[in-house]
Amino acid sequence: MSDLAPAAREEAAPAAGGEAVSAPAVPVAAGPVAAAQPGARRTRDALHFALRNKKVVGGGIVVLAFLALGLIAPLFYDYGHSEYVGPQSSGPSGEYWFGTTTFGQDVFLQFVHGIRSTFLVGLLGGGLAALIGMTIGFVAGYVGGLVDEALNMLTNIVLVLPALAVLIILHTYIGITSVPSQALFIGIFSWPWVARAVRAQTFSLRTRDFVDLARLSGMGSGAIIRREIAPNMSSYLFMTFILLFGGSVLFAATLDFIGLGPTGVMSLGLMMNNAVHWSALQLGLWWWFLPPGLGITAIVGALYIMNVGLDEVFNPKLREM
Amino acid sequence: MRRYFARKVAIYLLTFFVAVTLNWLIPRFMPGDPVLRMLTRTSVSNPDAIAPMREYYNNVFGLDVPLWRQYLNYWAELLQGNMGISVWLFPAPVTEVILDAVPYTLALLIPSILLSWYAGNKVGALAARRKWLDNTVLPLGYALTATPYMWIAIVLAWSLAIIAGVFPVAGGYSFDLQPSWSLVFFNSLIQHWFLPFLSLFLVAFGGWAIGMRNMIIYELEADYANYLEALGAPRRLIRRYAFRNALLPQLTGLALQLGVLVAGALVTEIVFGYPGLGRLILMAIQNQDFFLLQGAFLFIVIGVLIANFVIDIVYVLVDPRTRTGMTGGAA
Amino acid sequence: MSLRVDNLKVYYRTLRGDVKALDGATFTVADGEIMGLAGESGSGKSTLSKSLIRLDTRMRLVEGGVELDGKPLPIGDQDAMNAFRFKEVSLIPQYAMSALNPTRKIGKMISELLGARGVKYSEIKPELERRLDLVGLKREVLNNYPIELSGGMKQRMVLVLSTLLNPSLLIADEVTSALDVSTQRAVAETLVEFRDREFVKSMIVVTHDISLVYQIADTIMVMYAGKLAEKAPADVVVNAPRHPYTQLLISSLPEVGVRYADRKLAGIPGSPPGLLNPPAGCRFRDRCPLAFARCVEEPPFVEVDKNHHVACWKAQ
Amino acid sequence: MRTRPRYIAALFTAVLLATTACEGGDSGSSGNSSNGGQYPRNETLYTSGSAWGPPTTWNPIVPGYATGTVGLVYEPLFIFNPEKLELEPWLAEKGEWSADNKTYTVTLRDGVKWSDDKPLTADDVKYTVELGKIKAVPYSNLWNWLASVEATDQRTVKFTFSDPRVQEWENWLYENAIVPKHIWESRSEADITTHKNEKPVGSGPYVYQAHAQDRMVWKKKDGWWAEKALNLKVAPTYVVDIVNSSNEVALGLLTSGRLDLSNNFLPGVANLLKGDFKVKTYYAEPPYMLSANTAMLIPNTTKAPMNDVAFRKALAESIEVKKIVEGVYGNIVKASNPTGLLPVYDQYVDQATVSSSGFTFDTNKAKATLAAAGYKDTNGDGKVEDKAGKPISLKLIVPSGWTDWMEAARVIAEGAQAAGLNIVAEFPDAAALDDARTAGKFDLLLNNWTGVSNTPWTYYNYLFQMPVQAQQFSANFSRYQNQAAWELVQKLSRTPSSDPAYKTTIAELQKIQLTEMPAIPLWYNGMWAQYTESAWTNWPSEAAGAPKDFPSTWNNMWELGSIKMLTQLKPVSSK
Repeated sequence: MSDLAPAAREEAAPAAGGEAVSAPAVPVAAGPVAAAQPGARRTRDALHFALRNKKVVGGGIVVLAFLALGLIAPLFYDYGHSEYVGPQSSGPSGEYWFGTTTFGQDVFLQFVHGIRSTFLVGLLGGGLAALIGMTIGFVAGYVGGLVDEALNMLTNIVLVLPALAVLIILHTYIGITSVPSQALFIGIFSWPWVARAVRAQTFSLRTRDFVDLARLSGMGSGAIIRREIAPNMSSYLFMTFILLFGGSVLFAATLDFIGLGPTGVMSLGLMMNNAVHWSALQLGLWWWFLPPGLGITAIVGALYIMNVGLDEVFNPKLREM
Repeated sequence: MRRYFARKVAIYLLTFFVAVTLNWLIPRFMPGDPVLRMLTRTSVSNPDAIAPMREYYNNVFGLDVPLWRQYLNYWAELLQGNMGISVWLFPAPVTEVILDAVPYTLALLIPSILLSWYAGNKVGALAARRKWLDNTVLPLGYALTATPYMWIAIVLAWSLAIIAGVFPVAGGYSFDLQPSWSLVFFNSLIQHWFLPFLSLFLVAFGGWAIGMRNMIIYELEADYANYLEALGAPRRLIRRYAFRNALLPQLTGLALQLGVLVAGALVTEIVFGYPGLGRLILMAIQNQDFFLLQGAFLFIVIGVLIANFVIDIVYVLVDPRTRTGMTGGAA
Repeated sequence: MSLRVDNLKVYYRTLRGDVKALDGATFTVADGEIMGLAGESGSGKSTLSKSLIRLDTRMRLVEGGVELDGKPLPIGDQDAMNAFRFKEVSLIPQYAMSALNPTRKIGKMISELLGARGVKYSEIKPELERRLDLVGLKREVLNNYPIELSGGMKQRMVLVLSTLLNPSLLIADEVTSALDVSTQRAVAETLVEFRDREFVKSMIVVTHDISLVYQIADTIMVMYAGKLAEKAPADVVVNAPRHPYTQLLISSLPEVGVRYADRKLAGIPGSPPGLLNPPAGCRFRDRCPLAFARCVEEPPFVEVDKNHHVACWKAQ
Repeated sequence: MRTRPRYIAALFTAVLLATTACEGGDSGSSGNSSNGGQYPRNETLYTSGSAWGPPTTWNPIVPGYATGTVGLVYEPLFIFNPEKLELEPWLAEKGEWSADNKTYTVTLRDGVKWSDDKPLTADDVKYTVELGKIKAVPYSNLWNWLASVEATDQRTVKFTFSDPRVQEWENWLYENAIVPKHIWESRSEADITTHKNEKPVGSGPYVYQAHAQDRMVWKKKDGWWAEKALNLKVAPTYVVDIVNSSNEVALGLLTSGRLDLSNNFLPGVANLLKGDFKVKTYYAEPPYMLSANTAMLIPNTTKAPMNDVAFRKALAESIEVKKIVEGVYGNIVKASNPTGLLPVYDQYVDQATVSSSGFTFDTNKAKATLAAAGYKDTNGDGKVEDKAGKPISLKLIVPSGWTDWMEAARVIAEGAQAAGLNIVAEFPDAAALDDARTAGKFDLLLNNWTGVSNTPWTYYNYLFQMPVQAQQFSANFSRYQNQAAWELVQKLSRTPSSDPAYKTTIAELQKIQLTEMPAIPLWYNGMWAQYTESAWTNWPSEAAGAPKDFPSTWNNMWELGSIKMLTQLKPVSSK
């Protein structure tokens, strides 16, 4: 569930044709327009446009609102999300905003706890995938040669393996019982497209003057990647992380839904799993299964829309569209 | 071009090799013992029976030879299409169990992948052209692609099958039918197929639509588009070119999305009680049926590899750059 | 008079306000004239060349007018302008390497483009083939995809295509910057030849390479900070420039023929003023060794000699 | 490139057209159209709740066979009547013990035939019993105490015992089906347990009709022996058993009238009964279901502190079973008697012992019991430490996906926590749990492998079986060792029900169970059964005059009388 369509674009050409194909190249950040401006002004500019971009602001507000809800709301409850506190199977009411489960658990409380897990798995899973993907992409793209070949092979293999199937297998053997470990496994299998895209980007940046200059001045490869190449792709990397975040969230929801989620913690996928298993559909307990899906859709959708907005911010050509 | 394909095939073969090895490796070094499973299943209460039965099942599952032999046997059997015997559905061969389920999964996957790709690209291209369409398709597309597959399945099952009663709630075809080449049976198949298909289609459609919309916008900023505009070419021609060029990354995207779509199909099947691979995998997990799980895993890997290869071929057919770039000659 | 530009002002819209990238240009290009257009980046030369054929979405025509062959060119109106493009005004873009649709065979693309412009491909094909011969391209390239052509081939292909309908004005934007020296020369010569054969009436060659301009251009116009600085016959500009900026520009080159490649002029201290709120008066005065009190007034772009226009108080 | 999209578009339209055409048409399948291949609704019984995987084997010897293989196709010599607690002759006409209980003679009914028209004879019975000499056959331990079997004539089989375990034998008699020698004898020893046995040839009322991934279809055969011998006729021409994809899907099928009998655990069914869904259960009110087996909390007594009876007692007192019954199950189960004996054995429960030694939920009492036994909270974390002052941390495992048990486990853990016992619920995969249970690598788990049978002996055998081995496959998962109790269990096995010692032995075992608590009985799992009357009526029910057979299609329920349910059903007359 990682890379949704928006990502396919950045990925584009290297996937099929290798370098020989002139790509509908990675559109962001490294473009001449952005590069011509000094760093501080670029950042200021980006911020300026970001705050005026409806997509970025709207998406950001939705995401932050959910984050705040997940962080704050559980603090107001003196009972746990699994406790039987109310009447069984009752619809939304003033006391139980999202109604109660068939056992009398508070759906709203489960929902806000689920949002916590959602953000956690998104941050950790997306973060890890970004880290792996970028590291491999940078190294492959900068070092080149045999290292590139080997990493490319690795990337291609992981890319073709269907991640869910692999995770199911791994789960069955190892057992994944906490959100961080779930995020870890998701991260391990979501990075390949990032690695490819970053590699292609690095490839093109590697021959730029400022990188040559840094190399001549005796800077090490690691430092060059960190100080010269990465900052020039920072906006792109940030957007990549957003996509990975959304992908991780969806992936985790899928795992939770088929019962491979963490135990003892509430997640939105688990809520759906519970609702389905306890016949909420047949018994008409819509308040049990609609909120978690809506929550995921809202968070991930808002992130994706933010991503398009950021794309417009970082890529001035698109602003007028 | 030959080099291109040779490279691709090499990667696929290597992936296959890794997948098979991984698949073979993991259960053998992880806790869990299929023999014990069978002994538990048959509820042996006679202590004397345990040792001989253990030996017997070890033999049935091919676990009574050294590891390296097991590995070679695994390959040998696999190449003959034999993936061992299911523990959960003992004594049914894994291949047989899987082959019974695969048609259903493919019937969901292939149409939903192709149609969502086609329709998504068309609509996405249209959206890039018209502001009002863009303003509706874009949010809808993002909402759809951000929707978890099972949730859309849940909503469809709840609203259309349970509340409205327009569609059946479970099964591959009506339970009062025997398979036959009749219209009634065909209708029943389609009815049971439609909702799972629709949920897969919708989510994927959203992704392709916004993907195409964004791609086109980038393509319209490409040099060739600028040049054509400077030469006064009408927008229509430029858009046509942009669409076609935008299709290529979308095609690559298709290869990338296969795994995700397969995952979507699995959870969708579970929601709709559709008798495909998804349910089989779920049961295999719950019953720790390693052999069945391995079989299903390999099957998915092979399926994805084949699909990738097909996409590679199509890519070469539609993108002259890969074709001519490799042969180096004019057509 | 082929091209007449009158007090043309084209600004870029930005968040902080208008960037006055082209702030009042008045000049003419005669029939048969190849005019070289030089200047640092940000001098307004690209803005000028772009606005003559297609304003991009951020550019705004503020005032001024353009006449081509006596007819007004509606450069502020994208749709009206379309009728003139290709047929009257044409462009060889800087990005000639990637100007051709990568997924169409070249001939097919040309035929589709012509078809869309109401020209029959079959009728023009013989002429197209002749011109391909002329630039040394095999006719088979029409059956090729752009990727099958080398950089130089693509450059020539674009040259042929852009001039196919015998436009009155051709804008060649940095046509040689991506080519090696020998190819550069060939392209430059082809430009002259096309003019000589009257495939195009007049030409504006935007370039960084003064030596190239010097070789092929009849006149050279130098821009600085959104204003015209000097326009004169090529040898006059190189050998006897009047504007201090042009003088510094020429003298800072070790010898003619070395590219200055869009770098800041090492020999001139300071940098050009921002064009968001440019100071009144001569825009070069902060860096000008000859600056004096009057320079706070804006110097007009006047003819100081025959065909020699300069915007500098000292030159008058 | 130009033609491909058009082709896809055409395909797309075709599919859309087809689907919309279907939407407009007959959405259900309950219509009375007589199209080829359609099972007539009023002759077909739709069931579910038994099969969880595609039908893949019809071999009655090894568990895992398709629903109804034993019961509808293969039949035992006797069936058990749980209402009267006695065996009823089935394939056998009668069975008699010799005076010294050393031999048992079975007389077969006359005229019983296999579905291939060959007669069922004493040889078939002898053959079936002797299959037990193969170690891989689940009932091979029969031969530990059975000496020989001989067919004295066509219809008579004589069993001679080395150790006459009366109760265990009677259990065998109804739990195992007779297979046709003439078909099975050609199979190798390995084949006996691995053969799929497609198109099974049996003596029962149904034969194989068809199967698919998600269903098993049986068709009534002509001339079932019981029609003449017992005047019993199975009503449905077809039995379609739907493979469960999940309980909630079964619920959907049930409420939409596509299912007649669901033996699924349907959460929330209590609501459905109140609502207008035309769903019926055995009882009209709580617990709605008959009790099928006892859900027990199994402590691993080889580990501390579970090896301490005081600890087990406190644990039992900490569990609020009522909360499980009401909260988790919505009252469709009953709290268990402290003895764990199922309601059918009520007559054997020694009420005096129960009231003196039974346990009840009382958190404070649990705390007191712990304190008295030396479990104190020494580090002040609110949870007691063991006697040595080390923190206790225990895991209660139930299979992932068993949603009701998962909830129940949470409730149990909650109760224990409240009493100061640090117990958390965990949900490994079902099979991983099996492994843990078999190998004794667990702290606490839930198990319910003791259900209705001909005798409480099965229950006590389950609790006390010895010797305890490294791997326990079917009984004594607590690994509780009590030689005295085990001897009583063996004694019980040898005691005929008519013997007064039968009841007193059971009472003695109850006492040991209540004082020693090798396992903690919690609630009676229901014999989940929900039926609709849209096509069939006269379902089993508590109502006067209604059939009392077990309304279940679970494997091994057929021989507890469910097969008779099929003979009682009445089709709703078609208009």
